[in-house]
Amino acid sequence: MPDKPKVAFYWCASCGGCEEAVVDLAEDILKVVEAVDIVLWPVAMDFKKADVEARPDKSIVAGFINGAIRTSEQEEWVRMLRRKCQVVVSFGACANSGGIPALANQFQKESILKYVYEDCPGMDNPGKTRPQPESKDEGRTLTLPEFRGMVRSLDQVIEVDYYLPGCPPTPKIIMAAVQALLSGKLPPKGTVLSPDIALCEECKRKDSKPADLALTEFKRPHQIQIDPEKCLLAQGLVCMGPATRGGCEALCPAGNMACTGCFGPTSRVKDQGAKFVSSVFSNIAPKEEKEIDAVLDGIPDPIGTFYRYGLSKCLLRRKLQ
Amino acid sequence: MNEQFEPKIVAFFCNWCTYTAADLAGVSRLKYAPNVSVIRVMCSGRVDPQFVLDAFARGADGVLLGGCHPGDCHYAEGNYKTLRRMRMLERMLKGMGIHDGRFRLEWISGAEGDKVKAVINDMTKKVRALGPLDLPGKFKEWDKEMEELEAHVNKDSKKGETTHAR
Amino acid sequence: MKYLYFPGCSLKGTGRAYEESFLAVFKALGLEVRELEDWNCCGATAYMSVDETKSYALAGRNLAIAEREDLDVIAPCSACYLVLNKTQHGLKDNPELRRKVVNALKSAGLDYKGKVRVRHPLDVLINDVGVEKLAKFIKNPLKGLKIAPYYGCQVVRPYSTFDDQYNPVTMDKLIEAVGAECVSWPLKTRCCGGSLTGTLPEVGLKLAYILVKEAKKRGAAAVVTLCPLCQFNLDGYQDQIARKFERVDIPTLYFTQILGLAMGLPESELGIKRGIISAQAALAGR
Amino acid sequence: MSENKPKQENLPRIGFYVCHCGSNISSMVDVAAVQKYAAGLPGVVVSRDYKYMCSDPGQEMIAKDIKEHKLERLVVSACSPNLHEETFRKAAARGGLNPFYFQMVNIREHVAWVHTDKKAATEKAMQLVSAAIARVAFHQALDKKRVPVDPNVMVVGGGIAGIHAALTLANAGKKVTLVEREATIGGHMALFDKTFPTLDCAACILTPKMSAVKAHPNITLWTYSEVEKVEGYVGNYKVTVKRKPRYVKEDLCVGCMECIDACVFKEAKFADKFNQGLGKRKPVYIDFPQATPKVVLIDKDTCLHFKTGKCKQSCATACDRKAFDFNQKEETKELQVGAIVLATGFKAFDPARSPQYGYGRYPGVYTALEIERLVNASGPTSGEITLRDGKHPKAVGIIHCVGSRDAKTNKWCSRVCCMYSLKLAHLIKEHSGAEVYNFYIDMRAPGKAYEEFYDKLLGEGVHFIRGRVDEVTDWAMTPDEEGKLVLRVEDTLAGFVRRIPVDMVVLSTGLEPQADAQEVRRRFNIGCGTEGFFQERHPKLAPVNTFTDGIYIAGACQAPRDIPDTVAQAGAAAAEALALIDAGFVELEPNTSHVIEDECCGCKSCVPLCPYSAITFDEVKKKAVINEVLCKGCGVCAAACPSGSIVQNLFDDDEIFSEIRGILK
Repeated sequence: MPDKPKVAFYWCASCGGCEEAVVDLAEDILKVVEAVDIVLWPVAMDFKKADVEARPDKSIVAGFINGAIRTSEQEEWVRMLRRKCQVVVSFGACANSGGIPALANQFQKESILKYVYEDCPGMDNPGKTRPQPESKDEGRTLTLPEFRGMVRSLDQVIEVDYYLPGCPPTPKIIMAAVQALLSGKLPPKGTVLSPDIALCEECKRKDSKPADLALTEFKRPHQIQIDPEKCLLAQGLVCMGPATRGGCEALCPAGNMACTGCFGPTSRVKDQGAKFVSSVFSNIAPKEEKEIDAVLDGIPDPIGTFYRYGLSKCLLRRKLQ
Repeated sequence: MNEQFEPKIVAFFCNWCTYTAADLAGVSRLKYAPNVSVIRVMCSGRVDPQFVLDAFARGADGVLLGGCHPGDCHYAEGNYKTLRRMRMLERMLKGMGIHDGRFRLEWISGAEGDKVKAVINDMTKKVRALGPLDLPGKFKEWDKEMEELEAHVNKDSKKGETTHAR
Repeated sequence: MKYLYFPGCSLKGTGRAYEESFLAVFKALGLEVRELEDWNCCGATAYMSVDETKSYALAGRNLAIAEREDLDVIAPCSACYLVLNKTQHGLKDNPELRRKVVNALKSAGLDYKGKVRVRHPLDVLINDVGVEKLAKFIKNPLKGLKIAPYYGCQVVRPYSTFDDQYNPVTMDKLIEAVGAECVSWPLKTRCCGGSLTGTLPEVGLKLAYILVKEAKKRGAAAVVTLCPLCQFNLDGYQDQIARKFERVDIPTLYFTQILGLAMGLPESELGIKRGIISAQAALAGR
Repeated sequence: MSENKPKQENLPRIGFYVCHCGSNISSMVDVAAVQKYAAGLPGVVVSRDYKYMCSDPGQEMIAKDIKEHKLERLVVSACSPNLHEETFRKAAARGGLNPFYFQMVNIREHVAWVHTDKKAATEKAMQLVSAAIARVAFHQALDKKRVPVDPNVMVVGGGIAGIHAALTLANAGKKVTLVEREATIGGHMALFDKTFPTLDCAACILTPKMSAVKAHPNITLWTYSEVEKVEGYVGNYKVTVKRKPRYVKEDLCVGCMECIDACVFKEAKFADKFNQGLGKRKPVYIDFPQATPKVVLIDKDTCLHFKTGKCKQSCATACDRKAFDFNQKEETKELQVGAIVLATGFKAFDPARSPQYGYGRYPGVYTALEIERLVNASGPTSGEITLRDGKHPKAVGIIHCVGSRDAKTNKWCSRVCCMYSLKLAHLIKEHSGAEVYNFYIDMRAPGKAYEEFYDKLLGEGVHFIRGRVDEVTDWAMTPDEEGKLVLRVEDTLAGFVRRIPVDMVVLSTGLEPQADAQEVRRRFNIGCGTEGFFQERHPKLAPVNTFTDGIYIAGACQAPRDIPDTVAQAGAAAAEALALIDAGFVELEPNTSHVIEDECCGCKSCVPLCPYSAITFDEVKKKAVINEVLCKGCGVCAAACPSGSIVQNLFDDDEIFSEIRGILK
């Protein structure tokens, strides 16, 4: 019996949610385990870096890498995995577009470290000591990975073959991806493994959206009693559904919460945040500057809202000094 | 003559008003700075904020958007959509550290040739004072921090052993 | 409504009647007026032709002081009103001049942003207070008193800030509001001789004579003006005019004086007696 | 999200041409360098420069190259696309290439003519060229859509311009609806006594045309009516017209005016607008004897019945044709037309804005239109020149350029005032024998027989004083000025200030846009210049066209103009409308947008964006649909579709992104 195709799971700047998603496959995980031979999965199995390095290049059929890239260690791992794997799948929003961690790209490295190690509430660090990349301890040298200047998506570090969108990707599209990989019937390189159509397609609330929507204000979720039936954007909530790829079966709107855009844009859009702005503000009601500004004030943190999972993929990549 | 920084500004002009005003400025032989290259769109409402960000990302030091005065749009309301989008885009540009003055929205009617000259000269002067934005250069500079490790890992791939790299 | 008040030298000197009546009327109307603290000479039009930068700095200092309080400043004297306006325009349109003046002011711990608004009392009375509200304060309307409204030049030209350059009407409205009657008089903004009466008397006196003669001819019992220099020129030289041309003897009052009278304020508070040609006959004779 | 740049190998074969435009371009742009630069760009297989690309040989060269080199795209860098885009599209078509595989680069109006540094200008030209060459690779083959044209026409404004345009169109067999806001057609011309330079009597040459309009079977005349709304597009306009009530049935009244005599008001009491307020009229009135239609109307604000309800309506009883109908209501009518001619005319400058002339203060000061009524035999004084106090003036001063050529009011020259001032000078001298003084800055008599008319006036002893009147005053400096209006003027030919005492002053007020010009032009979706006159498509080459196809303009609504030019323009506008209608169809530009059905998620974000309701939502398929005939091609929905599923032809994302890339390479 030819030995089973090897797959690897790895995580970088990640919250572990993507690992959860794999586990969420529930019984299907057994089908996966039967079909493949998992050779790396830090959260679940104790393979060491040396074990992976010992493997010949391209010996692993597919590598599922989630989490954004912030440290030199993560860079090293993903470059090594790129060598070892035939196919690298960018797994989840952090890997695809920087995810929540990339929101840190609005701050300079020094201000982050200063806040974390000196200014944040409860910090008692009079000496202002900071973790050093290299430090001596009783004759031994301790090293730490480099804290990079910005958070990057996976494909800004290595070449990526496929993308599994979502925060986290839903078990359904994970399963579909694994089966496609095993069957060898793969779409062209660079494809996002989820339907290339916006989320409203699958949203139950679509019919309640009026055809002449002209918002006069935006609301935050805690400010209104959300009607479980009606279109969330029509209720004045910032729902990124129209500008976000489908495939998640509109889980969040079904859970009475506006879509926050985690599946990323469709293939025809270069910058999800800019495109959403182009669409949703085209038809707010006011025509005068002052009144327009009043409506815009309903969204206090535009960058955090429109690039919640995708600041690394914003065309400007990062806030300037 | 010291090499003065010459900003590169990309402009989107609506065909019916601002593009025609620019033609009028030409026919009237008005003289203005050569730093602005114009892309013609049928209405300022066709300009997608992605175009503005893409222009900056590709090296523009400034982006100018010209449309008809509110109420004058050849398509009745196109410029209101422009105003709404661009008010929010201005906030996002500020949030991403791009100085105001680099992106500019101007209403210029088909008869205002001299306003095209005034706006282009004024914007060129202001952007020159702000200095180069040069995002492509900054992108390369930001990614330099990965070069050393990348070279190191690729070097190892030949010999197969691993060492920690800084 | 609260205002700052820039008196200038005339209202402390020959134009004292203007200050007295202005303060009395504004107090009676409930408009709080506070003299600008530590104001300095505005330089008037002469100094501007001698040394422009220094004169703008001199006049600019008053603007800078007023700006600290974020209130409008009222300059009743036409020359001060013109100079302060001219300074604001000069500093707005000429960045080089502005840089020098702001530096000068900085050394005195002051700064100039261009926020302060320079107002004329007539503009405040008609546009801020309004004719309807003024009517409520009129106790004894000056029925039958025929007046020639004389605006002079500096308030209407070159910056016609609140009225028309050729045919100003704000003071006419006030005169009608106090119950008096304006005679039709086309010399509203014709030159009163200004400083010529001192330097080229034969020209200056002729110009003043033309005004008073036509006013009397048109049946006016008094000329009412808003400029201390015009008041002085018309009122002060009528004896010389009588020797050179003919005796006219028509009193020249300030619009604040007749408004005060109509509001029933005592003549002593309005400086009525300060006029050289007595206005008693005119005021009584109506 | 890969960069959609066409791969090197499947780039189309591009032909590139740069024009010298004589020396207009080559004087500031190094065309040879541009040609060489373009030759090196990916996809370019032919790169030429030529002295006059738009000439026949230039176009022939393109067609030949297309065939010989099997060109698949065409880029021409020359003047503005507004000028010759059509020319080169046709040249491409002649070569067998789809005309929309062509992209134009503006290096004349936007580069050569506006820059002074040749190196910088050439560099900018290269950027624009590289943008166009990158863009054209993405162009798709397109075809102009043909749409039928409604043969009916609407003319708005019943002055001489509207009348002539309507008659010309009607004589060509077209059904015309002429809409006029006032109760009668005739416009300003109906006010005049004589017209320059021939001194034709205005009524004699105007009334035949007015009755021709009334009698013409092809013309429907709607007076006392205004256009309220215009919808649709070239060839297919739907116009909503509001008809104000006359309280008199138009088809019954024959204008015998018995009712006016019978009106409860014994004499005429109310200011008569037609006679500029100099004459009086009753609440029931007719503007002037030759009014067309010859139908009376009731002014609701002064008629006793409407004010108090207690009137014995003697006018109605006096009317044996029972034409009165006191509860006539405002009516709204809708009309389908293929073309609209706007001839809404001008407004005279209100001299109260220049108080130095004393209009409104001195009764002896008149506007030119008031004098037109005084000298007119059917005017309030039956042609007698009398002052308001009944006296006859012995000296009259006519001031030219009132409100015109003045930085404080209107900067422009109103073109007709010198000539009508000369005419009025002649008429006043003829009617009253008074001394006449004309105060002018420059005597502008450019038309046919105009200068000769000026000579004629010089011969008639009119005094011409060259200088701008500073002031009109009743202050007498010397005894002989007593009781007179004195005009103070610097006589620039004599070289000193003069004071001219006169009894009557005539202000030759200039022409300016109608008070509601802004709303009217927005209603018809055309532009206007900074002063407010309607914007022509091209000042020299398309003076009666506008940027909105199917809407034409004629006469003083576009700029101050005398009657000969107005009539000529009216004819031209009629011809343009006929050309559109007789073609039977109109070609719509193909730069419309369309929804990619399987990419549309049905989020309806685009549906409310379109002011022309071209976007609808298919409830069955749950997809947005764009009606390509209604779509005007603005591209707003393409920019606003949140999933990038709407594409605008000729301006899709790939094309614009490639232009940005080309400029910033």
